[in-house]
Amino acid sequence: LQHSSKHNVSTGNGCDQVSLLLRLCEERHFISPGAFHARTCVYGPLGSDLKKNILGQWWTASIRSRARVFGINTSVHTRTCEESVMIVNYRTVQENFQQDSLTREEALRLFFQNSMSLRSNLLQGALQQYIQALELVSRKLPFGLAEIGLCHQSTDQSFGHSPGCISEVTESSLVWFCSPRTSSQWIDYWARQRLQWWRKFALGPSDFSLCDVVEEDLKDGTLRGIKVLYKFPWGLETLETLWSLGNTELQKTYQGTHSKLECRDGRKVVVPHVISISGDMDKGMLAYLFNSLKQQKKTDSKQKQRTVLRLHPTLTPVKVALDMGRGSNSELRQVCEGLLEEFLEEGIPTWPGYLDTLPLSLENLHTKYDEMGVLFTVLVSETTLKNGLLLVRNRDTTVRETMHISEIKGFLLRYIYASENL
Amino acid sequence: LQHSSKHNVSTGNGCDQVSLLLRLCEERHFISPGAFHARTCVYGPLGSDLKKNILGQWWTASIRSRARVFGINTSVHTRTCEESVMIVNYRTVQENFQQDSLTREEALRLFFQNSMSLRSNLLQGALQQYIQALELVSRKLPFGLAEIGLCHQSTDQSFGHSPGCISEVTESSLVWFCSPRTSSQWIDYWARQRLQWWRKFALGPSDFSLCDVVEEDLKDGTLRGIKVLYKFPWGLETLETLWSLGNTELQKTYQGTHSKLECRDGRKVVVPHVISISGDMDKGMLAYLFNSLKQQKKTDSKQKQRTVLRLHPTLTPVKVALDMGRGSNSELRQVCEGLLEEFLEEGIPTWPGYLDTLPLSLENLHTKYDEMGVLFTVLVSETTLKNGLLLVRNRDTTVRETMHISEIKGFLLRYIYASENL
Amino acid sequence: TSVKPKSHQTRLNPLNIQMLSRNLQEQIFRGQTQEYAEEDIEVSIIHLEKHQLWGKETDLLPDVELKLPHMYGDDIDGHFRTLAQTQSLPYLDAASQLQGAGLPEMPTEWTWEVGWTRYGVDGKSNRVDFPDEKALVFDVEVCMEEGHCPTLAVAVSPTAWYSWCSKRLIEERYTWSSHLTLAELIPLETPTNSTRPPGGEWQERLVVGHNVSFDRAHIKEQYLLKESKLRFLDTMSLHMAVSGLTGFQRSLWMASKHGKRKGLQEVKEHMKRLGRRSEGPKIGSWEWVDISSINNLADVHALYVGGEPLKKEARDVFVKGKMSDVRNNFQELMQYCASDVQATHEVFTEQLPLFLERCPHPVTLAGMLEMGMCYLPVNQSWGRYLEDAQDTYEELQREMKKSLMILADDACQLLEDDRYKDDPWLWDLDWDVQDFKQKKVPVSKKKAKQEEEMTAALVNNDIPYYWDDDFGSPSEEEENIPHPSGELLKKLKETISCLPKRRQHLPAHPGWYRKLCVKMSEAKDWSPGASLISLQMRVTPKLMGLTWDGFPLHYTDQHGWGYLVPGRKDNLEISEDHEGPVCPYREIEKVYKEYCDGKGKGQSQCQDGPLSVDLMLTDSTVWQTVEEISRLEVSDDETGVPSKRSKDGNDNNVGSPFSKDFLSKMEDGTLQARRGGTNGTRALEINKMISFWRNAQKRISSQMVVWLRRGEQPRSVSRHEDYDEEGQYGAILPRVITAGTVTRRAVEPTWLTASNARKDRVGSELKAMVQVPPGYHLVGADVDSQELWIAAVLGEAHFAGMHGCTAFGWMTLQGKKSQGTDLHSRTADAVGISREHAKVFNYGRIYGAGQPFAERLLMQFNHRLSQQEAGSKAQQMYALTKGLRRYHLSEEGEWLVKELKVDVERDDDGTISLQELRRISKLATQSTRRKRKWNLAGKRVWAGGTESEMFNKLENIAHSDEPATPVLSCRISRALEPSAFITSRVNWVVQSSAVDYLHLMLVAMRWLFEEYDIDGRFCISIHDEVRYLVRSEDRDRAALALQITNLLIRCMFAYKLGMRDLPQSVAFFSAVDIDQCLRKEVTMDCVTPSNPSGVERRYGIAQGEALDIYQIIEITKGSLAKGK
Repeated sequence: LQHSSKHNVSTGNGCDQVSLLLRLCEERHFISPGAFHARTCVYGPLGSDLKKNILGQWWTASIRSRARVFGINTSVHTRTCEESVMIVNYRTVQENFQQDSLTREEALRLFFQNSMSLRSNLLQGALQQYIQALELVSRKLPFGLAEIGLCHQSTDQSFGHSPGCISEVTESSLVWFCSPRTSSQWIDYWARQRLQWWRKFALGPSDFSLCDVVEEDLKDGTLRGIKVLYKFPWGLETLETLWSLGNTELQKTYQGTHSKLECRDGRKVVVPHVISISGDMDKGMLAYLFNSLKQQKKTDSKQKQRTVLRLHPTLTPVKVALDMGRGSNSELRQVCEGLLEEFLEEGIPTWPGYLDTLPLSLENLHTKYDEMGVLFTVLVSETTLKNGLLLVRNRDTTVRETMHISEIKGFLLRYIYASENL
Repeated sequence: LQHSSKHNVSTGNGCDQVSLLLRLCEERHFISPGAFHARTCVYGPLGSDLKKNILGQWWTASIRSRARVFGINTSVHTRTCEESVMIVNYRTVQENFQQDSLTREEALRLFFQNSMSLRSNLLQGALQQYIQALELVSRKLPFGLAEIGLCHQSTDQSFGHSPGCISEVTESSLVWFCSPRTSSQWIDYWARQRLQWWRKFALGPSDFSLCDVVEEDLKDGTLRGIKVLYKFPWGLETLETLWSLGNTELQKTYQGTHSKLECRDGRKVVVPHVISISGDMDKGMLAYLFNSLKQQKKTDSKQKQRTVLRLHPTLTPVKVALDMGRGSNSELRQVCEGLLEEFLEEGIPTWPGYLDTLPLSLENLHTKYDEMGVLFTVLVSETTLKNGLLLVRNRDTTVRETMHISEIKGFLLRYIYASENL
Repeated sequence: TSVKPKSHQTRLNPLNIQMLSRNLQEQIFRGQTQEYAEEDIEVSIIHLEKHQLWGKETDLLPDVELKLPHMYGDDIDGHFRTLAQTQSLPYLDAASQLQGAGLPEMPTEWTWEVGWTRYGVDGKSNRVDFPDEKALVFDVEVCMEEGHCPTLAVAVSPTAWYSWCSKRLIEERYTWSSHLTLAELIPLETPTNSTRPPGGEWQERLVVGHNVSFDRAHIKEQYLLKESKLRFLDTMSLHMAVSGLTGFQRSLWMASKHGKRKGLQEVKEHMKRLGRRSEGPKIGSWEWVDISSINNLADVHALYVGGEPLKKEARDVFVKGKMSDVRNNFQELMQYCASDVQATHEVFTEQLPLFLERCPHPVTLAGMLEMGMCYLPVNQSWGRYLEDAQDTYEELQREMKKSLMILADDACQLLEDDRYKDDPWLWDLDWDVQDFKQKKVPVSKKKAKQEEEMTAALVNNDIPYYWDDDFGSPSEEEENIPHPSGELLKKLKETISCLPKRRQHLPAHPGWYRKLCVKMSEAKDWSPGASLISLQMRVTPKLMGLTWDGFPLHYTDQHGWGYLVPGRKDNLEISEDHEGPVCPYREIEKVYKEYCDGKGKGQSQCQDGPLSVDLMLTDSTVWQTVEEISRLEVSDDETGVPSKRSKDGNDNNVGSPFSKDFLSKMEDGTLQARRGGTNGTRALEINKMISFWRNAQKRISSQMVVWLRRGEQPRSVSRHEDYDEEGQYGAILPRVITAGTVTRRAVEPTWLTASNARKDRVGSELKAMVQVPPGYHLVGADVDSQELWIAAVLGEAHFAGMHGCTAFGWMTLQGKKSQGTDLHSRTADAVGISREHAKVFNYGRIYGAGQPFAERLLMQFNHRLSQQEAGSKAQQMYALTKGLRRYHLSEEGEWLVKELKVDVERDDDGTISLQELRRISKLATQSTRRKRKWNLAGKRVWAGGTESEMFNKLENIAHSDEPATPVLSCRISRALEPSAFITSRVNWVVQSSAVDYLHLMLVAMRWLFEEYDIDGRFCISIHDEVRYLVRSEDRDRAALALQITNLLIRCMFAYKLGMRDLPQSVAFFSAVDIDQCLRKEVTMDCVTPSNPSGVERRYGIAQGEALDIYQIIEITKGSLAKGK
């Protein structure tokens, strides 16, 4: 999230798009104002739901639909000393440093003794779960451990912020343990799977791409690296990284207990290779937002543009907006109320637009909902009271169909369900 | 989680149950060994899924099915100075304190300038979102902001650990803004809702109860407090707390900008009252584990006990285990794989027991699955190849029914779906 | 390269072509040497000089010293005769036994038991492990529904009938493994649970069947890595060699035999497609119809045997039925299978003598036996490949569809304010929207009451709405009573009765969009949006906003696809009533202007360009021309199997701007998508990427793979250090029809036509998935420019009888890309096209394509060429290469010329030109008063071109009374013997000789493998390429064997054409590939969209080696013998 701020000085159309999206995200409650420029991820209701939907889909694709991947939950505190972000108790620090009996060095040492590190990624947590997981799978390869969690990263990277700043990021992590024999095949497999996943929900899938990490950029012991990139208006950024780590990391984690690490691979006994797949889901969400932002000419004369957030039906936070036309207020409200209840019961996220005390013109309403990515706008009007007919406007075609009140719920459910396979 | 360790010296049956559950949670991959005694929440695959299911249900009950509650996502970093847990960059600290030009006081001051606090609860985050949310709902009451997130708490409380230790906890939070006029009704309403929710998934609902916080224990400005309690073997503990906070907290957060806070209540303009509902979901998960642990005598002669984790079908992490009998290995395996695929596609969490290289006896298998809380065990055998019939064992009745392979998926789906309304 | 000094081995012929090293020439030609006549040399030099080839510098190749294996016979022909006779003798014996014998009486009752049952002459039946017979006629039936597992089989020998039933037929079970094992296949040589023959030695046996490669794929022992001595004779292949039909003839045959309108229609269409309208097929006589037939058993049987037509109805049970249907009709189906066996035997009895008479050289039979033994080793990579390719395909397919759906959604927005009227592409679509229909029910009492209730419900509810103000939480009681809004909703829902029973389908959406959507009420797997859209639809190019050179594409029923050019409108039909859509001329102009601005073209050019003269042009000719060409190309490679093209499957694509012929037009930007941003362009790109897999997926994924267990593999594999416990090892037996075309080329739909891996084609890494088991290598080579050389050497033999004497031959032998003296560079220079394009012309010409073909091709390569330009270019090319037609005067003509004392302008060879012929003819008619036309022209020849002599030779053979291949004297199919179908016969000479070449190779290789104990087997031959599967330690010797084979066969060709020498440059394969998988080049990594990381990374297959003769001699020290 924080990365865009640096770039919104770039030129031309890209810049327009960035500022347009920033405005839209603020106005339409995706991302809290100011959050773009801070180091934190503060999301409004729509953003929060969008992120939840993305994470949910990731979880389904990575764990729910795979028998060999297990979800875990590890601590944000970590024993690894490599991490640079630490967590301390205010009072303890104060006490330590105010104690005159201690030298500065001693105080500093004590300070580190009393403080814990915060993880910057989920890999270590998964590696620490390896031995138990091994038991779970009866020492048979391959298997994976997955987690979604918050990580704290020291942003020494050149991201406009003062170095040493700490940012939080929601990371998705899948750590895959496989036979050394097959690890190169597996990384290819997962790379394809991951790319497919990102593309599945994209309006313009070709903006997501894979790229190999060149050999020089690989850390010691790392065999290969593949990145999933997204073409942001300001350039390519990495959404997800796949590392084929060999078995050095695993051996480092369990020093001196190699025999415990071994699994069977056919007749041989091996220490498995580790493939680590980790994604920055906050950036992923931003990628989807940019990807689904479409501007379309409305009419040549007015040169007006229609701005739509064409989020995938599965991801979009609000599926339906309920609004009412002018007329017998209380009756129309009752109908809306009933429909709302019906929709919510079925788990269709619905926007109660009819509650608005200052109704917008229909055009402004559509503009608003288009920018919110609302799939359908259901309009209850006087005629609804007569014959049960509703007007249902489709975000993507902008066409308004007439539909009967008894069939709208079924239609929406089928539409949303079927969209998952698009 | 961390609380149980202190109590496992308590007496009698409770003690047995505690140690039994501890063993079971370790062996069956709910909670990582050692995590009980640490200050962290490290869950194995089953625990991780169980927690996810509980959180999912909370989210559905609090947000998805309510039009007036909006999910948000706030930063773990907080500006509030009250928090005692801080996050710092290792290198910055080192630099600060090694700089001889600074006095200790100066260094300490610099240290605090450079570090951020970590939230200990979600209330502050929600209050900070209030203004924007107000715009979202067109300044109309009541509405709520909900979040699930990680909080860091300094355990000065008397919980066996050295004071100053920092623990992490997953908190659920619903902050409800309503007219001062109705706030006392609302806190009752929510207390009732919450207790109902906890009980819905319990095997022994009566272990969950409500209790009012006595006036003396209320902080300044707080009007009322209600707690949801669970009767653990070692005594009652609080799972969730509801505070009716009046409007002082809100005014504290937005000092000097009271007019911005105002909403309409009928013809009056008011600063709304805040009701904060926050739950400790890690403790809640433990409550459900204890609640569903059942021991049953098996046969009189052997004095053997059957231990079952009778988790609610909606919550239990594994719904089905797939196993195969002896026989033509590769063909049975193919059938199992086919079924697994089918189940996973429908989102039925399935345990691929057939992959085990050292098959257990049927009895041991059932013991294992009972302890894992697996609802059904499906056995594929030679007969399945001949006529398509499977044996399906029910966790709760221990009865094995014969079922045709073409009907099993439908049966499971209906069973799980229907259980949600149990 | 450094030129090595001439050794005493180095020999040049009088035309300065380097000949075989002395030692080789002596060993092979047994002391005979080539004689050169002075005048021949002179003629050759003049000819070469004329084509600027004489005196060109040539490099010398290093000499090769090699001790060749001992050879049999008096000469090289005798050698091959001996080899082939030895190899095929046991099988020929068995065949004649079978042919001579009558069959025992067919059992009337078949045994319902797993495995083989033998029915003795005494009427008794007993279980046997397998039919222990020297010769069998055999037929397998498979219940398609159940996958590849054989269901039942019948065999017959001169002494007994046999039947076989599978376990899956006899035992009823709910599921069967989808993995086939050896145990489920039909044993013909080994007992159950064994992979060794009784006694440990394989016996020479012969199995005869119709399309026997299908049956072979279900025989157990055929999947073993080490081949047995069982061989197959295919009555379908024998039939093709004796009386086969070309694809074109097949259509005619069907029409003639069945006399049905459908058949005739097909013929007409076929002719139209082939563009032969103008030339008109000269089908003078229809005799051939009676001496040939199409390939299926019933028709073949009718042709050779006659009598009662075969009944094939029962076959449907196997194709469409379930296993239970087979069980229920067991006796009947067994009977059916047995009668097929009987019919096959009858056919065989008639065919064999005919075949031996028409293909008299023993190499032909021996080669065909070997060709029937194809074996493709595969491993776990196969499954992974199928998955990867399918996944990638589906992913791309989905992406493409999504792009199109988005385009459709976007276009809907034009409905607002009727903006579509100004759209250059979409203006003429069906934009009508429908009114929402409601029943007009008079307000009945019931309804009135309903309304009353409803209002009552509204009025009565004075419950406060807590949304207006915060009215506090609902009380506990309130939570449990039904909410008033729910009541109201329930009432409202009852108004559904006012709607018609059938819901309208998206009434508010435009008509064209509606058609792209699935009706919700109907489909079970309903999917939202314009999900029916595909690239093939007429609306798609419009949605994409395709332009051709900047002009919007447009479709009319009359003309098909064309493009709109702004300006005049008389070319476009405008309906009389002005209600039809009106073309937005101004917008079209705008589009073109934008295009020009983008291109930087001057405005004036647009206005004055030749196209704007035509103004409004709807021209479909562009599409059609290219379509025809692509069809012509396809029809060149007709398969012998009746094609199952669905009628509409093909026609739908006719003229689609997305057909593969326009891929290049998209690449060069002539055809562009102007709308939808990346969506349109991306869809085009994806279309290109998935084209291969879309067509091949079904065939490839249904390949029958049989996996071998550890114990079923030779120890050399299972004990090899690279053997992978978790891996899979198995084989595919490609269903090769050993002689599937009239040229006797082998035919198989998947492997023999597989293209090489291409970076932008999903699944095109197919061939590389044939991967060796541990301890083995694939050794093979491509015969360098095989057909060119055959054609050239024929021409040379015809002209001056020495190598390199014709320009065409010289270029094939000595031509160099670097000097621009090779064939393709020459053509490229002459016509001014790229070398790659020139290749297409050259092969096309040599395969018999005429000038009109070249004309069309030229226009396809460069669509801006006018018809005239293309015509003159083509003419120029043909004059240069094929030459011009010249005529010998007939006897009558010579007499007339003498009588009339006409001064005739003749060439040195006595031929006259066409103009001269016409002049004489005119003179003759003028000066004689005969009414009958004089028949002046005698033999026609080609002259003046580089290839004239070659074509003269080919036509010579083709026009002879009994056309036969020059090397192995195989006669042409009886169906082609009559005078018609000249093009096919000219074609046939070269292609059929290439088959001779292959058969010779197979025979020679088998000889060397046996003679020198090289552990390996024939794997596959794809036209001019052979591959052998060889034990790794023998791979270098196998490579040497291949080189020696090539040498001998080239010499055999030269020898049979009367030459006693061979140019060194063609003596050896330029390289023998030693590799671990099947691919074009050993260094090719076969990167494709479905295999992005290449075979090395993805499948762990390292690069192979490509060794030339010098390297091989160095490694093997020139010795084939084992153990150095």
